[in-house]
Amino acid sequence: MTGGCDGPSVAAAIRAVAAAIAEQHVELTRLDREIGDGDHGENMNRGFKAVVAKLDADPGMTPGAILKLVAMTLMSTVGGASGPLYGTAFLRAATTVGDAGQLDAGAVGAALAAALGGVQARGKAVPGDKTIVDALVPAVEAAESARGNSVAEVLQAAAAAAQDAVATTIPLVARKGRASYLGERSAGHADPGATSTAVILRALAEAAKA
Amino acid sequence: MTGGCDGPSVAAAIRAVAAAIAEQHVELTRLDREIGDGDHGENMNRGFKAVVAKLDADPGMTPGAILKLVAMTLMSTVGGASGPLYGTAFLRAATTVGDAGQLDAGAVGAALAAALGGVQARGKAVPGDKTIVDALVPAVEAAESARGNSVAEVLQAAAAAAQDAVATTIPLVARKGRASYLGERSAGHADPGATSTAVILRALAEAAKA
Amino acid sequence: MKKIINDPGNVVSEALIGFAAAHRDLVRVNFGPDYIVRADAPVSGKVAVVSGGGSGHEPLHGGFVGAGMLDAAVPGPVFTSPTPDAVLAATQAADGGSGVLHIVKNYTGDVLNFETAAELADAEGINVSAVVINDDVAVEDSTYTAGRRGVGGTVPLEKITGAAAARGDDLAAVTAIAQRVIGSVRSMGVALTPCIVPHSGEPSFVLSDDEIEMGIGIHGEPGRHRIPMEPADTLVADLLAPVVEDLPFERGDRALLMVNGMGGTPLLELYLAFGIAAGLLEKQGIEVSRSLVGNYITSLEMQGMSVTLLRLDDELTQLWDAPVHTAALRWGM
Amino acid sequence: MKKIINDPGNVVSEALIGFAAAHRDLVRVNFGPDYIVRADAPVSGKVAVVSGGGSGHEPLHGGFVGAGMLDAAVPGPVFTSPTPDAVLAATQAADGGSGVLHIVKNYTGDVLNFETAAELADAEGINVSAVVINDDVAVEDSTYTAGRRGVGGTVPLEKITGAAAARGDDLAAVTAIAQRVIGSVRSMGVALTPCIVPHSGEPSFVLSDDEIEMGIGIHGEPGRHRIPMEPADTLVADLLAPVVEDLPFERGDRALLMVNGMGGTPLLELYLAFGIAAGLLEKQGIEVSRSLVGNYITSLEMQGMSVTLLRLDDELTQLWDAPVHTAALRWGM
Ligand SMILES: Nc1ncnc2c1ncn2[C@@H]1O[C@H](COP(=O)(O)OP(=O)(O)O)[C@@H](O)[C@H]1O
Ligand SMILES: Nc1ncnc2c1ncn2[C@@H]1O[C@H](COP(=O)(O)OP(=O)(O)O)[C@@H](O)[C@H]1O
Ligand SMILES: [Mg+2]
Ligand SMILES: [Mg+2]
Ligand SMILES: [Mg+2]
Ligand SMILES: [Mg+2]
Repeated sequence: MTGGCDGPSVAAAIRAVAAAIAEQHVELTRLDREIGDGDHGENMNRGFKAVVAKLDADPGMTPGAILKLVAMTLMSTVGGASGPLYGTAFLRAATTVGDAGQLDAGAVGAALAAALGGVQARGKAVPGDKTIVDALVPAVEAAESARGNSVAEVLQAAAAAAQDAVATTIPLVARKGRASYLGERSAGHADPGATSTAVILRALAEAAKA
Repeated sequence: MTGGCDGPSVAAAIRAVAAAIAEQHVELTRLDREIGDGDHGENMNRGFKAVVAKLDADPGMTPGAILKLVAMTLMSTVGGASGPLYGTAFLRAATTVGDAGQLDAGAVGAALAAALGGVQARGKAVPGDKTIVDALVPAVEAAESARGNSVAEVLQAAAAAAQDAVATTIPLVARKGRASYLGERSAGHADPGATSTAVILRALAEAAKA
Repeated sequence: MKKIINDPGNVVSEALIGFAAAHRDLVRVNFGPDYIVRADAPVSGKVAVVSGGGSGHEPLHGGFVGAGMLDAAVPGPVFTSPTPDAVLAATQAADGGSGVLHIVKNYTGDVLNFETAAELADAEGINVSAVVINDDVAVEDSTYTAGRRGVGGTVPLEKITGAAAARGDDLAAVTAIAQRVIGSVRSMGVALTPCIVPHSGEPSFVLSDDEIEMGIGIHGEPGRHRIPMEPADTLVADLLAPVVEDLPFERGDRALLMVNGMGGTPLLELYLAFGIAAGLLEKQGIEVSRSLVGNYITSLEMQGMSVTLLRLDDELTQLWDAPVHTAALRWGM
Repeated sequence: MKKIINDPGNVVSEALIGFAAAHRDLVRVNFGPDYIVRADAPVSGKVAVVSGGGSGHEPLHGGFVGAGMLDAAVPGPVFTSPTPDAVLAATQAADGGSGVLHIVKNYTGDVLNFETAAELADAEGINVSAVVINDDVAVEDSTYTAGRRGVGGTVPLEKITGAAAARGDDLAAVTAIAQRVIGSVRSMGVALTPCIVPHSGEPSFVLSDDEIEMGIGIHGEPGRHRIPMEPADTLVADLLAPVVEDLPFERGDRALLMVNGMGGTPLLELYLAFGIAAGLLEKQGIEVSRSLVGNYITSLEMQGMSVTLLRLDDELTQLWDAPVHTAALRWGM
């Protein structure tokens, strides 16, 4: 999958995301127990399990259709803050890629940017608020910088940037989401949502390399 | 106080009982936690503290009046099973000694027997039921055997017998009182009420010696 | 031990101050001796229903004082029955001239103190009758022992008896209704955790993280046996089977099913347990025609639950449905 | 972790089965998506009031569905807000043609999911209005943050708003009453122990035996600061002062005082705390004209409590007093 990705490879990448979330869900929940309510891993895992079940049901979808299915399924199974946020992210990504049969690196970068736009439109967070946005903004910027490279390279750059961003959320005092209720006590812990964003991007990047 | 006891010496003996109960109340409660509801020491301590407060108020009472005061005060402050039982015991003892100004050894023996009668009339327990009765029956018998000796010797005999009896309650399966709800699980622990009876008689005997 | 209290010795009286403040329209609270009576007591011409016992089981009994249920409640210290003088004072305050029924849970302390109070009331010319509730099937019944404990069945007993008194039954009739409830109600409970009596500061027993106590009473006493933690399906079945078998309840019976929390169990779990119990009863052909789910007779902060089943006929159903207005149980008014 | 559950993943749906069985006369429960509606929904011509949120706060919200309060409640997984499709389905089931008010507690998840549901309902031609309750004074308020949490104030909000809808107010008027309650209610809570979410199996935070968390929310989140355990007099004063100062409540105000248990605190302690709070308010010249004591908005088995104060005028008092018939709150009918 060095050129572009078709429906089946997008489906495989989403399955890889589901597997990564399943593997990390205990850690994501642990992070959320520190500064939230201890359900983020459980929420994401419930959502992506449902996504996989639906992918199984219909193998012949376009990339856009798959992203839309992911969006709707997350929206109706995750709940919490992350459900509508990731739901909107995938929905905007789906809209951006339209009904193309193949996604090239440019489309992937555009989809990522659209996803970020969706999260910000819905959640009103800005960088530094200790949220998903803190991982997505550098990811989108890195993808932008990697423009012209392969899908795998673009996603690789995004994933690496998101991963680095997770650590930058540690000292932040949360201003959005449940962690904001803790005030100063929210500092000193990585943000669960930023962490799950890094997990998702890493899994997508690995799948694109394969 | 080798011959008989007058009002002030009975009052002093009751104060000694209150002090002994205060000293042992944590242990009595611990015993009651094993096979009851963990309040026996607290109950008895509340009662005898109230008794002492009332003794302070009226120093010039006869032995019978003091025993009646103890009875009424225990009845209205102890609650639980032990309140009415000890209350009735002291009430019967008071009735038996009447308005005599002095109690001799015979009167003390008769008072003990009357106390036992009161506990049995009220509580319907027989020896072996793992109750106060298991300490009082041997105490009354020992007092009976010591008849003709001094008050101190009679009480000494009763106290020693009650003390010995406490250990005999350990293997018993309770058939009366709260411990009976435990069935077989009540075996293996000394009965709190039998123990408090031994504490009371020991304190009376020590006071009589002094 | 962390509790929202000041001096452990004052817990009951300080809680009564709050109870009085919260329910001024409903009750009057007397201090020293402590008792709670209906604000409009005595209700002239009505049989008065009075109960009481150790505190720590809230809302029982004080939360059931009011129109259609108890006329007075006598709270003792935590887990310790009240003294005869307090019961007498409450009896006098409640008596409307048609006699007083004492509802006594079968514990030696409660029985003896209420007995003495009844003798004293009798001497004062008050007509007192008493019933003793002993619905706990976890305890073996025998004439040689203290018999069974009074537990969850106390709640429907007080409701139905109060309704009989409210409709104008005389003392003998109210007593007969109470006896009928006692004859038709059975319960059993389980503890997941112990409770801590304030003045003692020590847990009533020690359970490891995978053990539970089956057949507990309501005073933090140890139960009949200790077993490994079970899933709710098994746990509820294990509680329900002896309850059903004891009376026995039979196919075609209608019943009130009460799933009661011991104080520290989330309502979510109680409803889950209720669903299981109702399903099991349905399979046995026993119709759950009335239900009650919540914390009604508790053991301080203990985690656990009890199941109570009361066989209903038309009259008992009517009396259960009759209007009631108390702090903890209210409908129809 | 010992809980009366089967599979941690099925806790909410199994509890709903029990809730449906226990309250057949009162509610209908839909499974997949999960929601609870009044048995007689939709009530034609009446504004419908719908709320929801994560489970684990029982009796909130399902226990408040019925005449005079909520038309529907949407329970999410434990401590996780429900999804838009579930909220939409409940909204549709409740809508009697006069529009629907969403009562949303101020958590990002709840706000976003209800927002999406409202957009979807709007697309279906249902007139939806929403209010967001944010009464927790433990959280600093700022336009740059998510703002304050919705906690105890949700209970009187749902009661009073439901009463406004029941008396026939239109959607704008019901919304205005709800906003008035939100503007007049403040709360603060304390935890003595954490709670354990079933699927996680771990305590939400760890406290030593002499520490408490001040300023907690209702999801087992850590609070604003940790302090040594205090006697009840000090603890209640520490909770009440920021609540009174924030609005601020003033001499001569009349108020509803709610002392709410977090799930694992004995009623005895809640009444004790109520007495202290009522006494403190009296000293400040604030009249406690209405009161509510008990477990109404909980965090599973957490030990602790919250204090909620709502300023009342004649209209809000009338709406509070209006008849209500739900599983957890009932009077006048
Ligand atoms: N307004 C927001 N914008 C972006 N991300 C947010 C926002 N609010 C919360 N989040 C993210 O959601 C994560 C928590 O998700 P989750 O635990 O699933 O939901 P909840 O907080 O409702 O329990 C946080 O770690 C944070 O990254
Ligand atoms: N029927 C009875 N006859 C004699 N003693 C009894 C009887 N029932 C209980 N007791 C005694 O009472 C003791 C318990 O007293 P206490 O703990 O104060 O009351 P409660 O059991 O009501 O908590 C038991 O240890 C037992 O010795
Ligand atoms: Mg969370
Ligand atoms: Mg005891
Ligand atoms: Mg006791
Ligand atoms: Mg959550």
